[in-house]
Amino acid sequence: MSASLEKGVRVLKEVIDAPIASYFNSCVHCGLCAEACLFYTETGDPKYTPIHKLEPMRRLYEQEYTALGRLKKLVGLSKAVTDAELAEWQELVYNSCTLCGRCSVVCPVGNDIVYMIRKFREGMSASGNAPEGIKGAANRTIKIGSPMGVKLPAVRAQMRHVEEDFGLPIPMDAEGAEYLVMLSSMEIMNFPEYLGAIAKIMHQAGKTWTLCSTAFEATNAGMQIGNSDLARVIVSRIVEGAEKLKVKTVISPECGHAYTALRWEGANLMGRPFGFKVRHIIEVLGEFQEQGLLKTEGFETDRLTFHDPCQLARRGGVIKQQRNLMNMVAKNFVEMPDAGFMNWCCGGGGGASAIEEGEELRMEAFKKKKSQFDTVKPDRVVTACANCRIVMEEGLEHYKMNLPVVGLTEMIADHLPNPVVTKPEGN
Amino acid sequence: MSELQFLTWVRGPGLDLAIGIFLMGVLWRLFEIYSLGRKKDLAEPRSVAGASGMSTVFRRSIPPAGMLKNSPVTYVAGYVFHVGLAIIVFFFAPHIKFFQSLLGVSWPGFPSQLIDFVAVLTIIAMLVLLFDRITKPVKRYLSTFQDWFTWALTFLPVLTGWMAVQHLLLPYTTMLALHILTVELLLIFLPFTKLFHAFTVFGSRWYSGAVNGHKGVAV
Amino acid sequence: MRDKEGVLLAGLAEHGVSRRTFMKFCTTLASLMALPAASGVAMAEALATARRPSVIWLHFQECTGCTESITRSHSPTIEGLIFDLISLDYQETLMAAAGHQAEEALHKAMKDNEGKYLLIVEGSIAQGLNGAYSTVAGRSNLDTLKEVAKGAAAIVAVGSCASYGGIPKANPNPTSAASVSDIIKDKPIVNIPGCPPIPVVMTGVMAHFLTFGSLPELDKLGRPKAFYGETIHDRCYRRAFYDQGKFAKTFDDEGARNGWCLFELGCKGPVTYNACATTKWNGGTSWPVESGHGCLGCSEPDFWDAGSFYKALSMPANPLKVASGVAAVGAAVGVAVSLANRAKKGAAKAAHETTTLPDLEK
Amino acid sequence: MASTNDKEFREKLESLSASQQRQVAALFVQRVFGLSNDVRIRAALDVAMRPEISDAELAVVSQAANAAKVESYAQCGKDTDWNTQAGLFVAKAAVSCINPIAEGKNLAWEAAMQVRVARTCEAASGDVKDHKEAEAQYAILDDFLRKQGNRP
Repeated sequence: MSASLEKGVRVLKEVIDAPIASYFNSCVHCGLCAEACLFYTETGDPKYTPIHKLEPMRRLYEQEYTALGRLKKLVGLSKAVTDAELAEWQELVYNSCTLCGRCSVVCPVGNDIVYMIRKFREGMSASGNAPEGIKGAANRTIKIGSPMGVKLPAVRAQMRHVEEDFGLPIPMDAEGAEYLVMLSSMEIMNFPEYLGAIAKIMHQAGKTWTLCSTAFEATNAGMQIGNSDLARVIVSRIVEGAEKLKVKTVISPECGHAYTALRWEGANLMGRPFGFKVRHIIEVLGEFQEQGLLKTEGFETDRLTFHDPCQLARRGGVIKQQRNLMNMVAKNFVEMPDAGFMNWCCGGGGGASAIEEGEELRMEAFKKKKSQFDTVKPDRVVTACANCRIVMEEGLEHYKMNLPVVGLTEMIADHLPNPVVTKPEGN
Repeated sequence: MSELQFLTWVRGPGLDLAIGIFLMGVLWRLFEIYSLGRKKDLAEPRSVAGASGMSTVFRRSIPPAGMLKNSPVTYVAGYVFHVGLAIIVFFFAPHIKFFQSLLGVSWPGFPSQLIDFVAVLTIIAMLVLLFDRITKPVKRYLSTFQDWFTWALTFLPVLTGWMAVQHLLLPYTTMLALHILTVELLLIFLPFTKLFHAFTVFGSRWYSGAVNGHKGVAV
Repeated sequence: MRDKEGVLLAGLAEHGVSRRTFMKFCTTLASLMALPAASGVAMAEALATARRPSVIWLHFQECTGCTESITRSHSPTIEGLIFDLISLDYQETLMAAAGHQAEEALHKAMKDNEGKYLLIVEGSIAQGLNGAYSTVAGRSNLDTLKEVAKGAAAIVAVGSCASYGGIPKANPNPTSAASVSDIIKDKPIVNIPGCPPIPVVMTGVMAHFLTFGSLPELDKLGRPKAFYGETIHDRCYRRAFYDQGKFAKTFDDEGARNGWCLFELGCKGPVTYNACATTKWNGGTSWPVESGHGCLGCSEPDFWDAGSFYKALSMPANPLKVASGVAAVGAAVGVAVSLANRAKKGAAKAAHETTTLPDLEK
Repeated sequence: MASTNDKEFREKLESLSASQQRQVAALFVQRVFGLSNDVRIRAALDVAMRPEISDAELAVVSQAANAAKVESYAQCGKDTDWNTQAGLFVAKAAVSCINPIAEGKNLAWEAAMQVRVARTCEAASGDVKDHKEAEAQYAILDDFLRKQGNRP
């Protein structure tokens, strides 16, 4: 069985619903969504206008679900959607869209454009028009368990390293723990300090937690490619792991899209509400801070600013926690223009950074983030998403800006006193 | 056919036809659009004050941070046009008479000099918006025949209405008849073009607000 | 009837009308017709020395209101006297003769003044059953009109009936009544609509014809522009109230007593071209709006079918009557499409093939 | 006397001057340089070895090392193997060695940690030999301190 236009069209017929119909009938071509999309503002190319990225789906909706539309198609006034057209639209729907949702919040008639892009990707992926990069990631996630091919032994090696350095035990498959901690491959490979930070935080907060051997990967390439069937397979592992270990809360790591996939799409993919809660690590740190469980020492004095990952802040509703945490450890924290809810995307989310052919466009789009940094001129940038960190570091390197990017969880952990613990005899 | 016969026709059968098609079109399209339904969101909700469908219906009328500075023409001319049109249609004495005869409801109107001034502002705003659609690359790129057609459909009633009141160009009888005729064309095409956003905008904003409100995000 | 050959001015003197009064009449008439002042003098000379024109007045489908209006003279008005002094050779209402004698008078007048007499028509002409609906002396109005019109120098259609068909032509128009200009195509015709028309308009046209030997400048509907160039609304003394939005809501409310605009009570002033607001009626006593009732628009074609006299111009007849039916059709179409959509969406869901990794490749 | 645990090891490193920290850090990285063999890292280590380094030179070589680090990040969604990944942490350690801003930081400790992570990557790629990196680092520190004439 292989992808085909016919399968893609059928999936689109399945996912087009009343909101999408209402949105397509409300669009008045005012062009404001373009002004909110960094792929347009930084390139000036009108083809990157968000609503234009949905043109094939709009025509399909009109031809399939409106009486006049069917008539127009019958008499040849409205040309059918072709595979060639979908192939041409791949660049618009994937390379130039990180599902950041800025277009949806500015649309004057209230069209949730990112909601529609996510549904359009269902048709694009089913018709075989998804980028190689994300297809590879999806393949590896399903076959091996991680989009970057990370296997359990690698995770165990990192656990041993943290146990030696911090002297803190890293529980694995500990049934009945309160928290199940998920990791993302980007963290395991590029920022292993995250696991140590978690261990320190949980230790000081006095909370029980565990990793899960059958489900350590939080990211969901199935959702990024926009295919619910694949996304369901990936997310079901986490759900089974969490339910097997009877945990109360699953912590989504410093990654934007993993949080969206697990917290907002997870239950809908599984078709049933979860028995456990899902919280982003920043949400959990926020709760610990409110409960007075995070006693930090000392302050960062250099000029820091915070980059809000789109899926966490605008799309996920977590905004004030990161500010409270920053103020707990930083003396000189300054906000960028448009920070928080209206923040500009790093340009690499939603699987975009896995698309090699989208590299050049991403560097163009990064100029927006660069302009935010230029305005504030920070010494360092703090964020809460491993992928944002790497995308921004690559962008800063491209523009020869020497600006380190650090993770908030890591920074909080650095300010926790080193754990005083007797060396456990054999774990 | 004399002017009065023309006026009599547009006021009589013409209006019946137009209002008929308008109501028919509105109901037909509303059913057609909103019957597609929406799946229930099973994710654990997060309730945040102000994050709901209904609040977005109103809040989305306010330009989001930074957007007014970014596109002042679209917002300012857009508001002057929409507010101006609303004032003219709902607060000009003859219009109120018209609604009263239709619905039996009446309300106080504004003095005709104010309406006349607002009409001039509305006409100017629409011309500005037309110029913007012609010159701005994104708007030009997005525009199809329907965008230009609906602009004319909306502009002519305001222009002819204002000229009728001012007794300009044509005898009052003819201009009034033209005004009513252009309104009828507007009514007939409204449900089948992007002008239907006048109805679906509330549904769209509500959905957008509800979907994000479930996540505790006030859009 | 007066001596047909007498000189007009001499006749006037007999009635105690001095030359000065006559001159004043002519100049006001000229000004009324928007003619230059000098033509007032020319008009006076022409009228004074005019040979008394032969006038034939035919009555067809009408209520004789026009004759009533024209001859109404509760005080001896100049208009009335003028009519006394023209050679009114045939006027079924006013002439003493009747029956065959009257008919002979008609044909004698036609023969004596072949090609020079002025034909005045009052009432619309029934065309149904080729004129059988309305006959005089056994002959249909249709035939009479055609015959008499042949020798006429010009035709004056008096009243909305003769001008546009008037009330007999109102829906459903059982006699398929028509106006003079519907039937006679080869003669200069002046329409003087109104139900009834204003007397001074009659004399104005007569004076113009006698003085200049031609008809006054006419508008698209054949009406003298001098009298029908402006709408009642533009000349109405209550216009200021309209502009301020001060409207009487009922015929006896405070607005009505204050003489506010009657727009909301159905006044058709804005769409009616006539001289009522300036010449007024009954010798300047008053006119409909001044008496507190809205203008009916009686000088406009098909004014009787132009919607209720008491509904404001901006108020439609009754659109919802038809509209609600059509709306129901809309709802039905909507529901039908909805069911079709749900079926199509269900089918797509049923035929869903779960995507597996290989399905990502084309 | 060699320190026996990281707490003591870290405090000793913290007490060193900036240039001493750079030199010790370079020694730590020297042990794992084979995992990266990027010429820019080689240059960084050579510079870090010298007691006096001009700010300008420091800036140039740190810019290059930083570029090497960014380029060796594992790309999102790409298939990555642990050996090349180890090179990233060697680069990170080198960047710490020649970080222009030293005050308020314990560059040597940061470099030591990154070197150990590089070893973990080696382990993750299946090379199960235990390099006892921590003890080796303790020994390097003591040897360096003895040469500097400070009491160990």
